[in-house]
Amino acid sequence: MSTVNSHEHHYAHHFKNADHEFVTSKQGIWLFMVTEILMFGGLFVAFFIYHAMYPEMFAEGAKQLDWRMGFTNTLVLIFSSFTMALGIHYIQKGDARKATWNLSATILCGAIFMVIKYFEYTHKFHLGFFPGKYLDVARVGAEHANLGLYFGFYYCMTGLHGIHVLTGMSLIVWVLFRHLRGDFNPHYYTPVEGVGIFWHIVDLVWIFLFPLLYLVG
Amino acid sequence: MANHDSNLNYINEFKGIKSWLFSLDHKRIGILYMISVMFFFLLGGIAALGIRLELFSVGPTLMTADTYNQFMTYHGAIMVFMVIVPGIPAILGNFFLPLHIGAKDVAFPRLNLLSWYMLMLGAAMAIATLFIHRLDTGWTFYTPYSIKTSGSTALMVVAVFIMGMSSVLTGLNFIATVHKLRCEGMTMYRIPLFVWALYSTAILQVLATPVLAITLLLLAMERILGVGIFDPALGGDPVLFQHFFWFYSHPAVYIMILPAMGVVSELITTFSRKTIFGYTAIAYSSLGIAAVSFFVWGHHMYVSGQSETAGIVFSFLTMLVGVPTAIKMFNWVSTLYRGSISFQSPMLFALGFLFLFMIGGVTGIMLATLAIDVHFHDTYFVVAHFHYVMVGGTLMALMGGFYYWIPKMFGKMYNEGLARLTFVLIFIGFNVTFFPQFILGAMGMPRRYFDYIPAYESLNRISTVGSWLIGAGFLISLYVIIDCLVRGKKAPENPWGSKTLEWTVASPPPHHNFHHDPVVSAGPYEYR
Amino acid sequence: MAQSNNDVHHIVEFPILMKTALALFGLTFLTMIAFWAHSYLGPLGPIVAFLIAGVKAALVMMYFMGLKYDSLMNRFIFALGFFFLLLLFAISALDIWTRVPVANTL
Amino acid sequence: MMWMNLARAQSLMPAEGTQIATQVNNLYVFLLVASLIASAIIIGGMIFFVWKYRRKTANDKTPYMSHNTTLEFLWSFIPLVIFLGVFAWGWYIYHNMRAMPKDALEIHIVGKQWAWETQYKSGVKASNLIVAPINTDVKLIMTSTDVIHSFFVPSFRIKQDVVPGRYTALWFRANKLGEYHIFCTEFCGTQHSGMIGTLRVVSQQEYEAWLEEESKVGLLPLAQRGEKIFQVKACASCHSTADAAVKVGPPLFKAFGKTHEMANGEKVAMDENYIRESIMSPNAKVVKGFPQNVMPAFQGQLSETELSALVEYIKGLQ
Repeated sequence: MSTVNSHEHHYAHHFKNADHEFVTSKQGIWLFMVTEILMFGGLFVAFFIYHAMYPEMFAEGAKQLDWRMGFTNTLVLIFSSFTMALGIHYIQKGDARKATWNLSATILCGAIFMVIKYFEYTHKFHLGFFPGKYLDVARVGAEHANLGLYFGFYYCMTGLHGIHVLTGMSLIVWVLFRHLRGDFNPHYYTPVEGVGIFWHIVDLVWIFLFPLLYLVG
Repeated sequence: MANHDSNLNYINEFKGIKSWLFSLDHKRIGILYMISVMFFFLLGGIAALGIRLELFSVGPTLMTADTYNQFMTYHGAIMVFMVIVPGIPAILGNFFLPLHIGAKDVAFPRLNLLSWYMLMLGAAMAIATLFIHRLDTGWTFYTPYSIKTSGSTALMVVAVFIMGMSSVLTGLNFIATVHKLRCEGMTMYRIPLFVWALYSTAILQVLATPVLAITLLLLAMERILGVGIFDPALGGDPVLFQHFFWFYSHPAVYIMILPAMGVVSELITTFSRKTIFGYTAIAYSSLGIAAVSFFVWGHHMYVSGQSETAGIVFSFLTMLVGVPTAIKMFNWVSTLYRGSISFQSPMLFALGFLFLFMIGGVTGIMLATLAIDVHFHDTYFVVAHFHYVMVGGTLMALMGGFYYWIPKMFGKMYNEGLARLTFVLIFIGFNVTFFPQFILGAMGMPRRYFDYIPAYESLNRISTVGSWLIGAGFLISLYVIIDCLVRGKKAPENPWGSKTLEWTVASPPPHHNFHHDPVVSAGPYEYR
Repeated sequence: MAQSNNDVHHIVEFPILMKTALALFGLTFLTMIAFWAHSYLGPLGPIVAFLIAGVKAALVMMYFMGLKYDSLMNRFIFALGFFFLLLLFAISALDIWTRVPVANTL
Repeated sequence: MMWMNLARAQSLMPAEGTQIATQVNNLYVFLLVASLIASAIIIGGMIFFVWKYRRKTANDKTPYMSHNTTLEFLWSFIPLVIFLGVFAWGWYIYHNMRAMPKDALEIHIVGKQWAWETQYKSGVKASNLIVAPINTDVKLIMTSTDVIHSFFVPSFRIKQDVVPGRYTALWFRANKLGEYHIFCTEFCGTQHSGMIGTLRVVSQQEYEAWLEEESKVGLLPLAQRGEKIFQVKACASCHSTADAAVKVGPPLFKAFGKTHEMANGEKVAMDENYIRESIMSPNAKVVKGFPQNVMPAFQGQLSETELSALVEYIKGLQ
């Protein structure tokens, strides 16, 4: 795949010009985001249905969660979303140094989020709140026999979200590396925009996940 | 840019296995898909012949019940996820979509290659389960049986997740290509109907597959972490698994049939040398089918414990999806009216498609009717119906598409006589195999039965004999393709006199498709 | 189909980003207040929480992801995802809540 | 031709045993005839066009017919009307199937891996067998103890999945005497094709006589009661009692008193305690060469007397 070199940046040979490639790539990114929404959405639909079927059990499960950790995580992710948007903003403006700081800040916030998640998980394992059938109802003193179902949802949703945070972080590291190598300029920043939108989707999912899991009472 | 030397084309321009395995050319990736899908079809076919041999007579014929259940599972899983979902879109779609709309390549070539590697990775993992711990859950993985049974279900389910990912990326690629890479003058009403069909299929691939992804992930979590979402022991509802599964799997059957309809539109117009009748009707019915297909999944669950109200809603909506399909049939037959029809093998397969898809269609309406489905659900009537639309529909169209486009793909003509023989064998073998199954279903023989009561034996015997004919037909067509590659005569640029863009370039086409970007000023079927 | 050339590369201005971020922080605190006051809100609590989450999500989509300045096709594509989720939930819920319970009378 | 066609069509379906089955037959025959007509139009039209307009010269000229709005409207609207008519007719019969009759004779069906267990109100139990009186509404209340099965009587055109964790119901009103097949139509494992039962429709007197005779099983000698329970719990579908053949589980013929090697190599003599333990929690001691957790545990499903009856029966298999 030979690439046509113009002075600002390069674009693939099967496109008419750089904007044509950018617009097509943006559409490709949005199509991928629809699949992410649909995948997480499937989990949310299942959660709503079971929440309506077993409201008290879900309430009992939600009480076990520590809203403080959830709340800080929400703030951390919103801040990381903000720094990500700033990162794109500065690359578009051509201010490489500020963009580097913002991208690194986003990665740092992602790491903080995962560390808080790690403490939450170990705390629950310590108390015996394992998913599904592994939850020892007697030891935990749960009123409802199928409390394991709530924690099954908890671990599936936050686990899948966690995997997406890690993927997002590694993508941003890759984009940061290319940025430091000088690949991006105000006329070519498609990968940054793509990774940015993916990171915002991860934040979007957590915005819904937080009230759903922690505040359902 | 490569020079315009006449005998340089996408096959001989770059040499060596690496140039194929890392090629970003949509034509080469189409050939990679062709080879892999034909291999998987061989595997699935062997499993099918195994099933039919076992059902030749009452009582265990050559395998135990468990082995039969494994054969049944692998026949279903391989055929659905590795042959018929990637099939036409990945092979013929990858090769001809850019050529049909005058583009140099698909929108995201690297993503296209990634899709092929994901299909290979998923297929390798799925076939690995054959050697680790064979599955016997059926390709539908219904819970709680798929949770309780031994067998590497988690590995198979992750394999299907990865193959689904490949399907999503192909769909995404095709939507972006059709939206953004059409050549000058190629408005949405001048693209060939094959492209309309691939476009509707791509919408289904992108919007339906993610729900299968989450359903299979939850099934894997069910087996590994025992989360209990679909396990009644913990309050989960197995019928909800069926809702999530069929929310993907019914659009999936339209992912299978829509590209076939696109191929048939191309074949019927070319071989009756007449413009398509009702272009907009066929284009919109492709989109209509894609849209309505998301509303009808519950007709797989009339007797599954689903409420009567939901059954009524689904039956009503399923009747609506029948209408665009009927429109297409009428439009194809009207295209034949006052045409100049030739009987070369691609046209024979297209006419075979019309015949078999008609029977598949009307039996589909029977199954959509609430009262009738209560008797026919999960019997051989359903098995016959979906084989009529999948083998009779998609595979006949795939064979017709192969014979129609092999001269363009490889620049060599195939042996026409042998090709017609394969049509006769497959067509007759198919009817002998599956028509008796309609009667077996009416008599109440349940599906996925390792053994049956003696009353069903004679019809099962006829069906098994028919399956040998199909097997022979497909083996001979494999020979025809190989013989064509090895000894085929040089194919002219436009052997069939077709009007679509891919016949304006050399056979096989150059690496960059068009020497100078085409400008289109009229529709794709300008037969005057 | 592509929009006019100049706004293909839209740059979201710094003040807009800052205001959106502050709004998001504010709304997060509002969610917490709604949670603590769940004794008054009672059954309304979860609904309020979701409304706030919806507003926050809209803000992120419009300004951070730039959907506000993007083409109509991209907005339609993104909205399609939510529509089909609603469809899956609607008919699955219709099934589960119109099932006629069968009592074990043994 | 039409009436011969109808008779032939009905001969394909199993003889119907209920009034609803006749209604389903009528709808099926209408659909069959409508499909034959539609196929004749389209496939006949195709064959006729293909023959009449076959290519005559190398470069025939064909008319440029792009579309015909009225024709296209007709062949969209007419199929829609027919389909919706068929939907309404199907809905009417489906509603009759799903509306449970008041005060019907209730029979409990428990589907389990690879047998149907029926239980009557009077406590009579049977395996893979339902005896029902003629011309009476019978309501089957069904559940499953392990995976999803599906209760299907082809002659009555009724089918309903049996879902673990909840009850599903079916009703029928037989109007013909005779024996009808019961199939399981939802894949449920190895013996899915073996879960075949019989539904016997008898006169009212015969039904009461059968119930009476079955309820006297309490007075039978212990070993015979054990044999009855062995049948009802469908142990025979996995353990053979007449010979040493291996079905799914180890054979019980002449097994009592002998020592058997367990999976962990330990040698155990088969005595009363071993039988009792293997019934209550089968995975405690598994004979060498047989897979773990295939046999279901009967803990809490058998009373003391039933257990000792079973032990007595197995001891007697010499």
